[in-house]
Amino acid sequence: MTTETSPTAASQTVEPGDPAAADAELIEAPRTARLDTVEVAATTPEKEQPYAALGLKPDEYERIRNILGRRPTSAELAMYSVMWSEHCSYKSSKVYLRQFGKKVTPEMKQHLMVGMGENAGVLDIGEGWAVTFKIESHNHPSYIEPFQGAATGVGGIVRDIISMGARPVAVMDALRFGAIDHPDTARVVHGVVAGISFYGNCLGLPNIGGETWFDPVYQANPLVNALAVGVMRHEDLHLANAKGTGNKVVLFGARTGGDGIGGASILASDTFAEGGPTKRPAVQVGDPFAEKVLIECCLELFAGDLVEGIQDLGAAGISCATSELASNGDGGMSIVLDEVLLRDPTLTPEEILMSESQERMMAIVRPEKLDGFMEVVRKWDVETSVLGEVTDTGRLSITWRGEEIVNVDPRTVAVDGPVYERPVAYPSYLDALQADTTESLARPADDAGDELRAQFLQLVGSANQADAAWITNQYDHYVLGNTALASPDDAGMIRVDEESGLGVSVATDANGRYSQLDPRAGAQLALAEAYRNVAVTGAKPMGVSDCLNFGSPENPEVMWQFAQSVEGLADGCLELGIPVTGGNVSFYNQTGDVPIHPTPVVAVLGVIDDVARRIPSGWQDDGHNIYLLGD
Amino acid sequence: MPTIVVEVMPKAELLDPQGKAVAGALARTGHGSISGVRVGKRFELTVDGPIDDDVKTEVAALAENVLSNSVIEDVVGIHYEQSNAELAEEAVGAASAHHDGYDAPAGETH
Amino acid sequence: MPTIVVEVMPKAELLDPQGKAVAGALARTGHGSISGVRVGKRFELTVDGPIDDDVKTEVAALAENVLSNSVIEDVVGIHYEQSNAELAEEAVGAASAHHDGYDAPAGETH
Amino acid sequence: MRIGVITFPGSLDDRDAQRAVRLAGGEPVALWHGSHDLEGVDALILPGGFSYGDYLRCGAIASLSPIMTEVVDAANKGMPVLGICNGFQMLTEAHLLEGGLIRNDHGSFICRDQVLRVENASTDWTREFDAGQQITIPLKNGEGGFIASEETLDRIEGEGRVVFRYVDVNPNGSLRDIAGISNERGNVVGLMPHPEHAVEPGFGPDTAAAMRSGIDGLGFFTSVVRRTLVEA
Ligand SMILES: Nc1ncnc2c1ncn2[C@@H]1O[C@H](COP(=O)(O)OP(=O)(O)O)[C@@H](O)[C@H]1O
Repeated sequence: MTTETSPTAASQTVEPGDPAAADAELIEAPRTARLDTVEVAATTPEKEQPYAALGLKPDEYERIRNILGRRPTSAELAMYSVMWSEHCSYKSSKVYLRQFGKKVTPEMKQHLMVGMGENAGVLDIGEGWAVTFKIESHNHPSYIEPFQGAATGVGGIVRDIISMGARPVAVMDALRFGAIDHPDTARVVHGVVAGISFYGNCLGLPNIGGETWFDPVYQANPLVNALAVGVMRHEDLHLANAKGTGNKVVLFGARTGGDGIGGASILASDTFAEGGPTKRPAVQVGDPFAEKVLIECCLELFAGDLVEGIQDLGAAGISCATSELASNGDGGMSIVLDEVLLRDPTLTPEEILMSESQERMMAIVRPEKLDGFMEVVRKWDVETSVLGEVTDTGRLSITWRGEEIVNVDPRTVAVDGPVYERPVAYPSYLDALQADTTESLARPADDAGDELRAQFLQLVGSANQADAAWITNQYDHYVLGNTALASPDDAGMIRVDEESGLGVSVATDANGRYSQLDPRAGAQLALAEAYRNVAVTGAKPMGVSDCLNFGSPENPEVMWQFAQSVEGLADGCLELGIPVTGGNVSFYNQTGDVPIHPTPVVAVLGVIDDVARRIPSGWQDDGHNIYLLGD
Repeated sequence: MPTIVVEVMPKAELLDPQGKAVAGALARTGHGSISGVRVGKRFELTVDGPIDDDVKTEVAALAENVLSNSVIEDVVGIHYEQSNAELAEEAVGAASAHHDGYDAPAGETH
Repeated sequence: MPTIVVEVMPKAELLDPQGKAVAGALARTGHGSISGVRVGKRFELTVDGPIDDDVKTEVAALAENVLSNSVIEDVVGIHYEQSNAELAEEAVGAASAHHDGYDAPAGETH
Repeated sequence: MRIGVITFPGSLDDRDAQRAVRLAGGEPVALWHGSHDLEGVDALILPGGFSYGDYLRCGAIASLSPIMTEVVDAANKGMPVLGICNGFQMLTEAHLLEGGLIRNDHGSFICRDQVLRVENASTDWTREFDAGQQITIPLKNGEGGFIASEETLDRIEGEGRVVFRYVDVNPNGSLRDIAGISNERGNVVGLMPHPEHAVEPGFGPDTAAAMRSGIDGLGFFTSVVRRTLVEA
């Protein structure tokens, strides 16, 4: 899971020295007042808690109190608030996403080794090889700080791939920006492209494709969707679970700092407020070098069979990793939070739990393998600390300075969050929009050669028809030496096996305008286009990952668009016979009340038994014939 | 030609990968006495005319809006070339003011 | 914690594409009064112990050999956190010395 | 013929360099930056990448690695050493080669198929080429602008130590279009473009004949492999 926050937040972020800080009891109080332990919470039910500022609704807060049978401690409140945020809990989308798991035939499951719900889906591509891929959004951070936002977007999706046990082998990026001539667009475009270039190139992952689209609807809400592909041998598959009582819980990678604290919930729950100067929240700064070292370190740990379970840290940081690992495993875990290596020693326990510091991983390690584990992390100069161990208590218990500050059933944090069936409404504007066809446009006069010429030039001069080379030239597509196709081809292609030539091909597509007119058909058209782009390279499409970018789920018209899109996509996949293996939902993409066009970005991955037989999109030789297929 | 120096550092609360890498290298090569490193930028601007108040206002704005990115960086110093007499005066003033090690290393003016 | 600042600039006679790019951007956005920009680095080193002569010698060597590459860069300043009295004294001394705009902008010590 | 390829933290093209050695008929030996052991190799490659994130200065932190002591020693004794991109930057930081590499004049990372002219075909790494020959290999860097003082430039030009020059496009603002240079003896060569990405048909630069079929980079590796075979 990567970190996704909404820019809004801005106005709610508490900065040191800010008078607002006085209200933000959760963040400030522990520095001065006594620790809010489980014991204290049990005896002070009346204490007022800033749940609303953390993005929780009154009934959600009530529910937490019911689950615990007392009020939550401030640390527990921090955990629930981030984990129950839209971004982490999928509370508005869950009821729809289930279709992806239901509308499947046995044939579609044939090659599916890991389906939805894990960090990324895994497909069996034969010859003992498996491939994992996923696309994820980093939209809001990329508007606030385009370079770091986009960079950390790449970093986050790559960690998802590593946590499956795979070696990342390629990245792609699907981008949407505002009007090309808007004064702010240059800031966003160049920052985003430079950030992706910096992080991806520095990680040594070839960029094999993507999309670039300009439309004023994305002006204050650009879309930065990053995709990563990884490969592994079947036996290297790892899952995020904490099994085996007594096994150690180990945090390794970068130190924990005050990055994007509260981002996942305070920030992701609201929409971007208009007017007034934007006060900017703390952003995460990416360190691709640290991530590159982490990749090599993890692969060596996997090769040495030194980890039982592993999870990347993204949004909701340690809150997410501990509660998810525990929920997916034996259910119990005890953590000594003081053991977390800090970059900033003044962090409070709540902040440590919520920090979104990048380039961190959490592993479950057998005690007898801990020495071996430590040897590998030392070789790679990766800082590591043992936080605690797996227990059979069914509780996630976290202590700080010797006192218990969290004692929860981890499933209530990570799995059984709220689920909403939000109201849907057919958009009031839609019939008029659909009726407004080209029929009503004036026809050129018979002698309108000049007019047609001007229109033609306008069309070919459009930013959306332009060559993307100025972007793709900033991306390394040679590194690793296995790139069989990349820009300007319709799909990227990577050789997986250097002996046999076995490879995979990936394309991403979406068209927000089609989706605005008809979200169901729009999603299917995106799927069909990505499917075709993979098929024309000579590869056989095998699976789908999707990133669903929409406005606010609290807007019934947006929710209708979402419902239509998911249904369209699920039906389309059923028809084509390929499963959705995973993906990501990004809501609250809007400026004020105006949502973006629904933009379901669909990635299709296909397999080819020998990349030498790939078909590029360019002319290869003189004298070839040209055929048009289809109608 | 008159020179203005603008100093920009990564915000203290954010990760500074560069500083971290340099600190690591120093530690590995036996310079254990250096416990932390942060790396920022130092701009030298040359101006054609004299450094009057207009120029100072302009540079202060540039420093905030162009030379630094306020989301992730702080302008920690702007030094105008001054007459030596002014310099001396300022330093004497500074001598009686409080100096904070991190925010304003010796000799910083803002 | 005691802080030491090391300032490094690209050699005056060599290209500085970064500085050129900033200067170009300033000129395009109507800041014609800035005629030149050079971009260098500013390191803040924190040391655990006091800044004694050993530390100073060590840092001076680090500045030359690690923090800068003498083929393409110059160390233009090393500032140790000093007592305010020292600061004042130095500034008074500087007031009687020659100041060259480029090599040592106001407040620089080496 | 054993050619060591050194992996530094942040090296990216190390496995590509190993593949290139293999395709050239040599035996690649993976070496680790933290060791002091060259494992008896006959030649060395410092591969491309972003060692230590390219923080501080490109190649600077890596040039302080333990193994660099042995690299400098071996280079001074005449062992063929090739620095590709980040490896070239390390060689300048270690003062085995003159000048320095700075940010591209246009400020962006650039990845392109680059035409080079081989100016000196008598170094250990260019023997298989002809002087004046044009080759196309990928270039990908953010900080590839070669700079040195006028005096240094005149000197290395005069001594025939400019080994490669950019043709058609100067992609990064390098002075005098210099893409790569050598030491006086001709055993140490550094260049910004990537020969190891142009060694295998299907994965190299486009050529007039077919897409991605360029293998002009192979000559770098066969130059060393064949010479040592002859000597052996
Ligand atoms: N942001 C991007 N990142 C990587 N590749 C991109 C990006 N934008 C466009 N491309 C690549 O540029 C090429 C042309 O893109 P596009 O114009 O969208 O193609 P088409 O119109 O054929 O779908 C494709 O190979 C695509 O993968």
